[in-house]
Amino acid sequence: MKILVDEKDFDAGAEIAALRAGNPHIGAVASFVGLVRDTNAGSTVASMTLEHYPAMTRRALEAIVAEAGRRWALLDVTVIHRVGELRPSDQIVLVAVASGHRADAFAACEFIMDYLKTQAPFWKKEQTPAGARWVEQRATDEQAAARWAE
Amino acid sequence: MKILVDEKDFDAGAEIAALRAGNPHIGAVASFVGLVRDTNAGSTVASMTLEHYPAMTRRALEAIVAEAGRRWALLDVTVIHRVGELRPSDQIVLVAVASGHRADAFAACEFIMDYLKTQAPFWKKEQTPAGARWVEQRATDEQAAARWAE
Amino acid sequence: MKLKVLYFARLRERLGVAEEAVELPDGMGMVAMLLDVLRARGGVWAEQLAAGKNFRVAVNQDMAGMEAPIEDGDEVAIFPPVTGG
Amino acid sequence: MKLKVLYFARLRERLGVAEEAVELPDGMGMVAMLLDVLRARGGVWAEQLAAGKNFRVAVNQDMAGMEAPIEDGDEVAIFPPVTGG
Repeated sequence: MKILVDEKDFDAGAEIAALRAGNPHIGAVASFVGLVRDTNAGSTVASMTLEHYPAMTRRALEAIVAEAGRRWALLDVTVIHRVGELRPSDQIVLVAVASGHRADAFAACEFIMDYLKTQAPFWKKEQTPAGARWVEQRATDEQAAARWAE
Repeated sequence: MKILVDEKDFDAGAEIAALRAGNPHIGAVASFVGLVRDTNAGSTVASMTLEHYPAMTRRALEAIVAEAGRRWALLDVTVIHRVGELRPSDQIVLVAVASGHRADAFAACEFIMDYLKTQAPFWKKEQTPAGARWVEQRATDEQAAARWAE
Repeated sequence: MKLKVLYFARLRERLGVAEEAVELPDGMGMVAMLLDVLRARGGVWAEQLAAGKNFRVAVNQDMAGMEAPIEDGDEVAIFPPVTGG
Repeated sequence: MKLKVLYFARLRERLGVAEEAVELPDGMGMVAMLLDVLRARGGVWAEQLAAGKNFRVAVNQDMAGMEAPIEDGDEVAIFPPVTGG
């Protein structure tokens, strides 16, 4: 398991390659990359600052990955989340999940993203032509996480 | 859209990077890499040969991607499938889907894999200690595809 | 009418042929009828293409059912359930 | 008892403080009671932490509900719904 919170950009391809290297039981790697879009909620976005709660962030991500590991048969997981100032097309987050079979890999990858969106202490502030604004959590994010309730 | 059927290996990271390059509306890239496992159905697998139906393969993949594009809001899709002889840990398939939002990207990526598994004309023959054998389609693959019936 | 018939994977090996030209009487315009003609060869053909066997058919590179129409010059492929990905 | 209280994102900006030490009478052992003390400051505190407002609380870096226990020395964070990913 690799969990990293960093201002620096990441190489998604290298991370996926590292995740699957050396374990010939891996048959499936599902991954997700979240990117800064140039528009949000009807405004153009010039840049975005990601704030987090450093003492909690890693702990929250570890708990989410551990819960995914209880629910599905996983072989390895990488989660990288950036903080600081980002611009459109910049990478924000990578979640990559290795498993024997694709159903487990897909489900766990989407689960981790949905929980990260509602449980991990990150906040986005966007710079728009009308000034800076904090991004509001979307109702669909709460609903997406609620789908996984046991 | 990029669809490729090839004996050569692919660079998943470079493909994902190319997919998302140059379109700042992309907020989400979901991807899947399928790999040769060193065991299947209780036997070790030394190598595997992927046969296909060349005149149909590309057409079938294009139809699956087009159907995904009708169902979800997608910005770009890459599908690469290898043929020929592969060994454990080799990459077999890449499906990468770019969208504005993650729900569309995840759903379309999993849909394309599920349909590919039941609709695209590829067949695997494994070399095991007991000799060569054709891989049988798993009932779970038919069930996975049936989930998406409209 | 004349059809190009292709076989793949396990079926190609069992039947011992990858591709052949099959001549059907005019008017036989359905996949099911081509299969009847092939089964009538007996032996491995009757066995591998028996109605209960799990195989798939494509007409002109599109998956097709037993009732799909076939015409002179069509390419019909017969193969086991696919196992790519 | 003494708590370390942290504020993040929009709440940090509105309240004008990122971190403070809050002294509570002994025996006040629930998140809800800390919030009552903060609201009693009035003004922006009463407004931003009103019961109907959408905020989250973590105790010692774990998400916590209003009834979660708090003890001397705990780190309590109050923040808007998260928006990472």
